[in-house]
Amino acid sequence: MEQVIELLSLSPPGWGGNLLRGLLHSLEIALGAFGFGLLIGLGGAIGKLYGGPILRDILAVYTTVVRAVPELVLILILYYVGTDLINKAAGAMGYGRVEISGVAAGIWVLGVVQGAYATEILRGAIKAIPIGQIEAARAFGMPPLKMLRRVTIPAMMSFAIPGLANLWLIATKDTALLAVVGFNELTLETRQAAASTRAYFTFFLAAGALYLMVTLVSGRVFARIEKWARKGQPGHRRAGA
Amino acid sequence: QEVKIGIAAEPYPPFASLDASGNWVGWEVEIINAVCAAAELNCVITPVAWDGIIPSLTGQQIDAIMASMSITEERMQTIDFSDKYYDTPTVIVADKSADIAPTPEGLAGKILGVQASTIHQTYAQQYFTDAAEIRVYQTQDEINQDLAAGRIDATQADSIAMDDFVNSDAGACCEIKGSVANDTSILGLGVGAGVRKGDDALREKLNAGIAAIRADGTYDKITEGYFSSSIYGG
Amino acid sequence: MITLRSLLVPHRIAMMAVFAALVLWCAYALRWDWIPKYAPLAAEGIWRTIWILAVTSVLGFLLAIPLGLAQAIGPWYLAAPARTFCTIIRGTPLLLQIWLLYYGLGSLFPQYPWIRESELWPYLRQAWPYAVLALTLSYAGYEGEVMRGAFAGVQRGQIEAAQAFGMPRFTMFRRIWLPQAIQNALPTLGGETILQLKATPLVATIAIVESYAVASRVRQDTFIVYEPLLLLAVVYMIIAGILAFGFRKLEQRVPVKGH
Amino acid sequence: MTEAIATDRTEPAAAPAEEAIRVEDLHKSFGHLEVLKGVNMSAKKGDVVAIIGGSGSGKSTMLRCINFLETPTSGRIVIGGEEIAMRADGSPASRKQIERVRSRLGMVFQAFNLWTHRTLIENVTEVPVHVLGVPKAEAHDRAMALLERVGLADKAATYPAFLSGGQQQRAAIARALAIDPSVMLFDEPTSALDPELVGEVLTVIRDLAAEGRTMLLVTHEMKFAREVSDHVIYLFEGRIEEQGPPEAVFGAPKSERLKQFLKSVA
Amino acid sequence: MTEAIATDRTEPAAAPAEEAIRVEDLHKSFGHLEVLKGVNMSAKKGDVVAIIGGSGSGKSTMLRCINFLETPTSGRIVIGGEEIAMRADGSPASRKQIERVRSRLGMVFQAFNLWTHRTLIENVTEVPVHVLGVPKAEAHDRAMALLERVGLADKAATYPAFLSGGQQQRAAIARALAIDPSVMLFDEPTSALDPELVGEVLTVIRDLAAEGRTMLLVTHEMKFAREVSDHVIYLFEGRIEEQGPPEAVFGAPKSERLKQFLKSVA
Ligand SMILES: Nc1ncnc2c1ncn2[C@@H]1O[C@H](COP(=O)(O)OP(=O)(O)OP(=O)(O)O)[C@@H](O)[C@H]1O
Ligand SMILES: Nc1ncnc2c1ncn2[C@@H]1O[C@H](COP(=O)(O)OP(=O)(O)OP(=O)(O)O)[C@@H](O)[C@H]1O
Ligand SMILES: [Mg+2]
Ligand SMILES: [Mg+2]
Repeated sequence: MEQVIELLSLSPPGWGGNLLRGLLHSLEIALGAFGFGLLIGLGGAIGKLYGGPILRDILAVYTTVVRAVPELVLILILYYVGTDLINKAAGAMGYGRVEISGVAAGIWVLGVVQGAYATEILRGAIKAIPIGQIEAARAFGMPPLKMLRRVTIPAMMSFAIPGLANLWLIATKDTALLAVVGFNELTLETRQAAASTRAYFTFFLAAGALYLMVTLVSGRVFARIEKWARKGQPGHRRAGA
Repeated sequence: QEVKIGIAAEPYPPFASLDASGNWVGWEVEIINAVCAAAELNCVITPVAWDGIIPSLTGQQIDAIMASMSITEERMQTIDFSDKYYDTPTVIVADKSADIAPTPEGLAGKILGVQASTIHQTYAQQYFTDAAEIRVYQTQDEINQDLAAGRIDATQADSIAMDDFVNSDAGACCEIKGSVANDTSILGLGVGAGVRKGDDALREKLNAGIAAIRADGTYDKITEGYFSSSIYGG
Repeated sequence: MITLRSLLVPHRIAMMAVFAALVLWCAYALRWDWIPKYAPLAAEGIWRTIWILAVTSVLGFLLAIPLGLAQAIGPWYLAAPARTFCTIIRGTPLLLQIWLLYYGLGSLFPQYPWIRESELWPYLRQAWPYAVLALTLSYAGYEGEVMRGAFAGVQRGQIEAAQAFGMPRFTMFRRIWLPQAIQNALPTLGGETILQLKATPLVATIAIVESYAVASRVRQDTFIVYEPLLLLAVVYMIIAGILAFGFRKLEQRVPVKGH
Repeated sequence: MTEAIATDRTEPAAAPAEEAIRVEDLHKSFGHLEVLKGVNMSAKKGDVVAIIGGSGSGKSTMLRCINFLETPTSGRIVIGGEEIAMRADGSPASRKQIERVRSRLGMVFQAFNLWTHRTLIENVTEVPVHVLGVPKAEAHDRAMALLERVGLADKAATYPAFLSGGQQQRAAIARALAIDPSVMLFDEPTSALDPELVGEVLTVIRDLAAEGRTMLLVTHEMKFAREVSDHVIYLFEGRIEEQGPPEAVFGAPKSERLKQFLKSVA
Repeated sequence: MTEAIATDRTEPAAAPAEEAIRVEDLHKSFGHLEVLKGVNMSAKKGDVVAIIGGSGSGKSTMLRCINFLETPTSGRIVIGGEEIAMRADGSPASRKQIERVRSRLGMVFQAFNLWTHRTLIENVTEVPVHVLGVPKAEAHDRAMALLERVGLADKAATYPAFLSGGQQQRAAIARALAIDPSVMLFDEPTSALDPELVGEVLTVIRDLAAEGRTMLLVTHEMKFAREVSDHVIYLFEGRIEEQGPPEAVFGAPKSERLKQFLKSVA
């Protein structure tokens, strides 16, 4: 036990500080990617529901391909091949090497992936809104953006929240991917600590506990949002009795 | 001119591991520093996650890899290697009471654990696949756990790693049953530094560095600090 | 339905041309000489990916229904454990769960000789029961949350109509509530199933070789970086494409007005 | 048909005809809002009772309390001689009992509440097949006959979202008739129908009453109420303000409020 | 009020009063089902046009085509002298135009379609504040006055799901009135209301007409149609079977079908 506490202490030679730093980095990336993904998702969902045939086909390809291809492939191609191509082009034009930030690339890739999932989640949520709600807004001449903000988003929120909450939790864990571009997030920190000290159990459980804390806190936040989103909906609790 | 030497960001003690303040230590790290000093290269050690280490090399983010990479024919089609800087025999480890030998007959009907993506996996699948059931793990530590727990009967691995294991509490159950027959086309020609294809200048310099520290005794001095016997191999 | 005519629209032809060009370029510019050697292994890996995915998603979904329902309307003594389960599953990395189940729970068994001698030991000794269990629980955890929202989202009047006609609780659930909840959740469920596909590689930590592990092996043996992964991506894309198509069909069974 | 008897009458009926439904001292509050303030009523087998009253007076709530879609705050509900056992919070005590009773009550909702994920014919066969255990083929034939009767045979395979308001309402009526109910609860069953169809529904209700079925009918169409009912209840702010046979209620209203209410009809 | 003129009349009106709405040769099909088979009509400013007809005859569809909630298959729609530009598929060509036009059309839906995530007062202020840019305080006061007028002031802070049918319908009327529309499209605005409230709505409509607003009014209550309208259109299976001033349509119907339709009212 003493040994465990020593291993997890916040300053070296304990690894606690490293884990916390990793967590912070993970959250940073996850927040960026999730936010970016939400924006893409909203656009994608609307495009899929209301767009023309060309846009719809393009979005279908986007959601199928991006969701299917392992993130590792995407980031390898985007970061390494991308950097390589840019440098070749830069070299040909007589410029020096450019460094692309691995973190920016990571956020970008994760965001694009999250966007594909968010597209489907939000599309489903919008579809679940009773059509009359949208028609009423249309009938009174609400411009699309306003309608989105005042009717569509609040009305679909309660359908979308569970899926989005899952997506957010996945984002916090998918940051592990950024290890490939040399970014020290929680998973890599954990693996380094575990392998260096051979105390696999201790560090994996510690990382699990950190993730769980994130989940509990974000669970609270999402529950708040859902409660707000469900205002005006009569509950079902009694209906089960 | 800076030379970036890539090592795996996932620690591999006692060759390369990390302390909590972020310093890399270990036999291989010291060797890298010694080789660079001898070759008069201005080296920077750059950890990269194993999955990205080859693309980093080809994408010019790093210039050489020194991460316990075995030299094999197949890999030489993709990158070039320096001369070897260590080489260890491959052994079979099993429960002390078990009747197991490092041959196909000696493993008949047993479950053999090997680490994924290593020469051991390739070797086992070449030579033992008809006799034994091969189970492939991600890390050697996991194999060791399952060996101790009795879920597998034996493992094939590096003698260095196994020495460590059978001398530890966790490995008290087991002993080394001997080395497997060598096949350099699979088990390779030892561990070398990887460089980009055609980067002969760097390769030559690294070769010179390795030769120099072997000759002047630096290599042996570093090794003494970690291992009880030489690991340069035959 | 996809008909030939619907494919022969200018923009679709253009998209197919781009795709064909991409395939051709990949075929010529990249290295594929390793394929014959690894083909049998790859086939085995793909098959394993597919069955793990199929078995764990189906079992996981069956588990997700009571989990979602308990959270949506259950009494506290059902809702609280269900919520705790979902939170823990969603809140910890799957890798850790697999690891704990196999190396934690699984390594306790051998300590008891009677287990070692029992009929079950040959199975408990295997890795796949743990893999199936871990992935099933994981899918159930995430989908339990999705189904909770979906159950709560069904319009009250729909349930009331069933109640008013004296539908027994279970019939109402099976005929009205569940179908409507699933209908609303389908797009999300489709995505989550593809996520499950991408979670399967984690079983490699407990010595199960599926398609991702095969690709990794090729990469390590040969140090070829992109080609094995690209091929893997194609395999995943085909599986995901089939999933997406299937879910689309399910979704379209009930026409929706307007949207 | 005989006239309905309100339970607050003191003289016992000589040889009481079979009682189909009785509501005693029904109270219902939503939070602080008391919607029903003690309603007493009863109806005999084959009675048609029309419930009229202003918007928000508690008509729908009363109907919904009778089959426990709303849990009464207090009171007693007796259906077909069987009192529905209530818990302290007003919810039905026995799930089996309430399910059995409900499956004999046909309800048409004010908002129709057709099941959106099923076609019309499926909506109509749903309860017969999956609750009452009628063989599929038989239920289907009966459902088609009912849809035919309400003029929707050609829409049998359509989903409710694609129907006009009146078509939805007629489908809801067909769904309620399909369970062959002994008591029917109609919440404004003609609100979306044109005069011709209102006439049709009138015929249907008369036929049903002649078969001995009991009906509780919330309606805003006084002419309809007058023609169809044996007994009229005028609800005002959660209380029965006046009741009696239609000739009396419409012809010679006693309450000032009812007079006021009926003024615009005349 | 002047009477409405149907465009199929041949004599040009001498000095045409300002035209509020004109529909020309409107067709609408859902898949293979042709619901509107060429409808022509027009109304002048201040006209009240009642649209009657059987359930499923296309009344709601016609109303919904006028503000392009349904895309017409073909035809022309002119509102306030401005023709709404259409694409080949019937959808409005200019988003700006259709939004501007719609924000002058007040619509009351047959199913009310109140926004469930907003309270009554929020439902009523939504469009004035967020589309028309009326200052919040002003919109709020006006909304309260309107809710007062329809008798819902005490329910201002309630969400629609907790209201009775008639209360929802009144709220929907208040929401439509709040945008101060020049043309109103009413789809059975009194279907859930008791006779007293129907009388109230009648008054409201008369007041609005007197202010010069135009109204298209789908209704099943012939008495109401007769009292309120300047012009009556009888729709049968997607065509205008007969039209004219209420006295003519109700008093001396020419078409056999209309006679049949009105028989049960008499
Ligand atoms: N979205 C739709 N898709 C297919 N058919 C539809 C759709 N909407 C309406 N219809 C059909 O079009 C016809 C006309 O419908 P509409 O709603 O206009 O009738 P209505 O005259 O308003 O009837 P009611 O008085 O019952 O409301 C009906 O037969 C209906 O089933
Ligand atoms: N779930 C609820 N929560 C709170 N108040 C409610 C609820 N349901 C109904 N009410 C209120 O109870 C009163 C009676 O409603 P009810 O639906 O019984 O009226 P009604 O007589 O059917 O009126 P209408 O003719 O308009 O349908 C109304 O004031 C309504 O706002
Ligand atoms: Mg009501
Ligand atoms: Mg209609």
